[in-house]
Amino acid sequence: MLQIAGRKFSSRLIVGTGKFSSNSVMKEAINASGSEIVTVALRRVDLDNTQEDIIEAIDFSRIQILPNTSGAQNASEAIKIANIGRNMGLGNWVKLEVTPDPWYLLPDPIDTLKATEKLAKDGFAVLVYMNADPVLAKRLEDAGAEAVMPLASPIGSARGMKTKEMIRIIIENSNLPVVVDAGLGSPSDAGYAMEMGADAVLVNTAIATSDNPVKMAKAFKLAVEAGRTGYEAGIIASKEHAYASSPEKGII
Amino acid sequence: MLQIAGRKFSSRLIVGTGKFSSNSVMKEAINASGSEIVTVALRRVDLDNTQEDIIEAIDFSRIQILPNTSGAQNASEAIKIANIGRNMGLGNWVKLEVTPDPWYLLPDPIDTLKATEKLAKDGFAVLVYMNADPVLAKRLEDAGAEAVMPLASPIGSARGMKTKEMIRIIIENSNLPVVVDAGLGSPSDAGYAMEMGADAVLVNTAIATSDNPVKMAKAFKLAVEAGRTGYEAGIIASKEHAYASSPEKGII
Amino acid sequence: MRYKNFLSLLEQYRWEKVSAKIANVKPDTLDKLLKKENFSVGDLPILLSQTASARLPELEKKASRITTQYFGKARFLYAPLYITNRCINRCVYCGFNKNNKIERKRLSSKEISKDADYLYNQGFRHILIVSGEDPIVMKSDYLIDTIALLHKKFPSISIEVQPLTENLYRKAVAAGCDGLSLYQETYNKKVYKIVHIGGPKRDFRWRIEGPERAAKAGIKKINFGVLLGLADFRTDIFFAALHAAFIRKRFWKTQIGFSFPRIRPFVGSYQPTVEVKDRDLLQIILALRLVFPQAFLVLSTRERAGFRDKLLQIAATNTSAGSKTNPGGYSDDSTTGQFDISDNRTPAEVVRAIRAAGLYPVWKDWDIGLAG
Amino acid sequence: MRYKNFLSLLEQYRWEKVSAKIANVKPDTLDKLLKKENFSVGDLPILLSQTASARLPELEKKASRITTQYFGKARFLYAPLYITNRCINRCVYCGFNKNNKIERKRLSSKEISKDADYLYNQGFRHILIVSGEDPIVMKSDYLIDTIALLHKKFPSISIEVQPLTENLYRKAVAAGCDGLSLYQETYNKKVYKIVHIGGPKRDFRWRIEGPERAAKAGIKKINFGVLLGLADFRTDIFFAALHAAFIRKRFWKTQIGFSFPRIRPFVGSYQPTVEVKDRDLLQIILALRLVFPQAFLVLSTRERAGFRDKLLQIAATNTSAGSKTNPGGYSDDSTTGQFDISDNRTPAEVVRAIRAAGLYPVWKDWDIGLAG
Repeated sequence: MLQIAGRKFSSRLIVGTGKFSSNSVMKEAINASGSEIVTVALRRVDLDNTQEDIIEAIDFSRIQILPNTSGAQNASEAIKIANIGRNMGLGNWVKLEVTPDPWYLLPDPIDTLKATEKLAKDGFAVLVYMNADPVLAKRLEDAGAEAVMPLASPIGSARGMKTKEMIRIIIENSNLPVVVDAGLGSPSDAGYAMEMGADAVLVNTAIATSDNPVKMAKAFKLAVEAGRTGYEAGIIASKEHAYASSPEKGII
Repeated sequence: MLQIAGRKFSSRLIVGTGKFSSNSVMKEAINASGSEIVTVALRRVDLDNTQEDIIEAIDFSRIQILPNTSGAQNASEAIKIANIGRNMGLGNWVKLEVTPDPWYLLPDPIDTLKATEKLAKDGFAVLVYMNADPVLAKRLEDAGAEAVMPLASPIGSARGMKTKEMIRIIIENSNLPVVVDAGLGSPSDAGYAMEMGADAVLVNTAIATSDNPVKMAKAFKLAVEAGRTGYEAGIIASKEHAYASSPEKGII
Repeated sequence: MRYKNFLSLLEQYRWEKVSAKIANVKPDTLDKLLKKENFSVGDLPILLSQTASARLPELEKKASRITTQYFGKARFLYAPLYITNRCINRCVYCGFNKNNKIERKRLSSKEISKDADYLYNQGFRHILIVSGEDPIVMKSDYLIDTIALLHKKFPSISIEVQPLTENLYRKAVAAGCDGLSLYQETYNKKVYKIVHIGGPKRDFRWRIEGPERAAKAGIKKINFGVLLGLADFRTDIFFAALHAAFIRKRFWKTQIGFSFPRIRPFVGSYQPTVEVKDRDLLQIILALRLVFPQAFLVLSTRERAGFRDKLLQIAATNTSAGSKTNPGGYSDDSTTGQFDISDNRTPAEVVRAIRAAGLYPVWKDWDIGLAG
Repeated sequence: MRYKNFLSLLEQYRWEKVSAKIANVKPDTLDKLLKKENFSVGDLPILLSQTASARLPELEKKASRITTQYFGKARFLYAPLYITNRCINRCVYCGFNKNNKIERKRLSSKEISKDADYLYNQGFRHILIVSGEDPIVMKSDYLIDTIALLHKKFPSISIEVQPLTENLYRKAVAAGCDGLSLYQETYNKKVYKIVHIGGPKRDFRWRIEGPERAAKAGIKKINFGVLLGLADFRTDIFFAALHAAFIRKRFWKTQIGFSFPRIRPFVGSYQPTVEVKDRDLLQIILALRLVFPQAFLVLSTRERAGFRDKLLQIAATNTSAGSKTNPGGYSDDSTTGQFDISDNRTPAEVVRAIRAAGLYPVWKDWDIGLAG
């Protein structure tokens, strides 16, 4: 079972909420995905306008909400937003996103580490969106992160596992759960990430902007299960694949 | 022409020196490569033992020496080594390498930025080895680097342009020369990097450990020229290729 | 090549040569281009050409895919809040022209709060503060105080006022301003001088350098645009895009966007010298979307309801709704607006239309923690 | 699963089960494994098996390719410097055994400098300080002062002494020590107790936890190993590798390496209980290279010249040359060494052999700026 910050989850698929056509479609898609962790941009949350609010569409009894700091361009903004979320009563989990470049929404390693240190110290369970940078993954681990979330390719690009070489190393070296985030365009992309030994994946655009988000959510659910099951069974080696070999992870 | 830190070079191939079988082979290979910039690990330099020293094998009149800080695990070590090199009389260029993980020799974004700031302030021309991280590239630019050197894949892995998605973005966004470094296993890897619009490439292992390093150096020279020429001519688009389109660089 | 500012880059270009380049695009040049996956400003003359206008369905398909990719189904709502129609400029195309005999009004903080409350209750969380070139903006803290006042309730505050000094932009940021709309109106210097007869706005340079000052001061989002109808729009849009691309390349943390004001009837007599048809505006929006996949493309209520709905579905991302273009207009409709509104639907009606199109109307896309 | 230290991980394993696993590897299990590109510690029982020993040419090809990939043609030279042969341990296999009647000597700083000068002039820049378990190491700054003294001339200083406290390791780092060699001798607890008859070394735990203390203290390179000949070497090497992998996973900045001491004739009577042939040692080195592509694999002059040259060509990366294993031995050959040297070539001769093999002998691979 997936374990993050002391909580256990049977689903290894985390879904995003930012790009759906409506709350009802989103709700149905989340159900179909089987996901137990759902991320929500704090900058979209408006408790003053409940009829339109994403939060209202999420079943808190079943789902761990993972507020994210998307939009933050530096550590201090991210820390501020995270605290606003906690003060709203959204709990102490936070998906840290620090993206100074509004163009590709790629994360800033320096301010990401800085914010992780501070938020972890302040009692947050910090799940960290990051570039596929193995050294940064280790430093985030040292800084008290609860999970690292390396990107597969830029957000929304749907280009799949373009950083697999680095993600392989992150998975090999990490003592934390590794959640592959951003850029997974198709169920097979997610399946591939799971076969490589990722602990979970996060999918947003590919589900939300599909012609049939509910069906696509189901497809990702199946692909993630297939990928994980294959990983556990032991995938036959292939030159083309950057799989780590027999999971050393299980040993140490 | 390639321009770095105010100096102009007609060759866009930088070569490394660490892995050759002898100084004489190295010397011949450098000549065959046509390279005008050669990087040397400061930790290998020993002016007390000239008969064995790499430095002795390099023709300073034709070649810009680029001492590197390989082996440094943090900013302060890198800064110390760089200064030792300058005090030896090796000039003020430095290829900054900060690699805390001795395993994959991947660079640390945080200490790399810190060392860049300090060394640039102290008058070094800093060429920075880095992960293919577009945000870090911009921050290094802001910190006063003279060139960014994103890795294609881990050092010595010979896996080629595994980070091309990110390198494309770095090239698109950078106001500095972009030198693709590490992991270029074959001449066509180097050619591909040049076609994408890289300003130069650095090659070490693939030349030094070839069965015929001199011939391989020649092959890289040709591939780099081919790649650059093709880039300037304008490569026809292909879905498989992550080329940036018409070089916006030339415009702005 | 590094240019020290946008003006020195602009000086490398001759308007006529760019126009000629756009006019002479060959069909096979366009064919080749459309095979590419990424586009850059260098491609814009081709995408904006009359040659390309025969291929709008193709452009539309690509643009629509890109928009969905980066923005999903979300579309963002904002409302303009006019705080003063006093103006010392004489711009031939503008209802606030100093010579126009209209009732002038500058809102007090109490009056601003009244309009603001109205907008908040409608659901708006993003306000665009608009004003004529009222000297009070430069001479006192009127604007800064207004930003601070509104920022108490509204997470996102943008401004569309005369170009400010870097220092004033800095103060605006500190007070909670995250966005700037500053349109050059036209990048054709000759036309610029002709239409800006008097007042500080005649200074082409002070205006064109505004975005650089704002970006330096830390304004996070900058909206570019030209007033469509003043000069050859294809050429003008190319330069606006070049301007935006320059800012993006120099100030990598700055988000850019575009607005597309077409000259609308107003109190006065100016008639557009260049006709910009709906299909032209569509082409502009499609071309900019291809070159700037992640840019905000912003619609105002200058455009008709049906056309706006269509543009939102394809490529536009932000829209105002239920706008009033006169100061205090939300609480009191006695003064005259800057221009006529074409889309008179209420915000609720606009939101319904957005939903009906399978899109998600987003009122709040900014957090108080992201500013100030 | 997270184990709080290596010992608790080790306790998950039964020696006999690992031995049985290694003994029962089927050829097709090996076939499948050899198709892979990356190997991990979990693969080591297969690679170390007798089944695999029939496939050494294949392993050799892979190992050789990997070594060239990561180390190129460079091979690194070091020299041991014995500073004391006083010892309070009674280890049956060791020439320094407290009960052995040999002349005991502890070098003064002057004597150390004399040996050091000799080694510096030979070309060495990397020194391995070796000592018996002389209580002075724990009780005074003798070791730390020696490190500091040598570090003035030699950029790289490693130590091979009894396990130290974390604090002492920290002091060693501050004085300029970057490397530690600390071999568990055997991971078989029963055998361990049998061969370590008396002295502090009987404490299995204190020794096995040494690498963790050293890594915490910031020692940059840690060398693991077992004394080949004490217990089933296939099983023992598996545990040494597990130990190294554990350290690497917990202390990600720590470089790891392996040494391969085979029991050599010495003053005393102990005979190895397990024979480790040249082809066995070759297999060990190949297997470790496949699993740890970037690890230093270190040879001593215990092995014969020709065999050493071959191992360096395939997979070993570091070698001593012209070693003396008695304190002061480089300047004065009157005392007895810890073990007999098999390769009696001078450093210059070793270097010539390295060159002749198409390899590049590297004396200096560390900078004073990297330590202390």
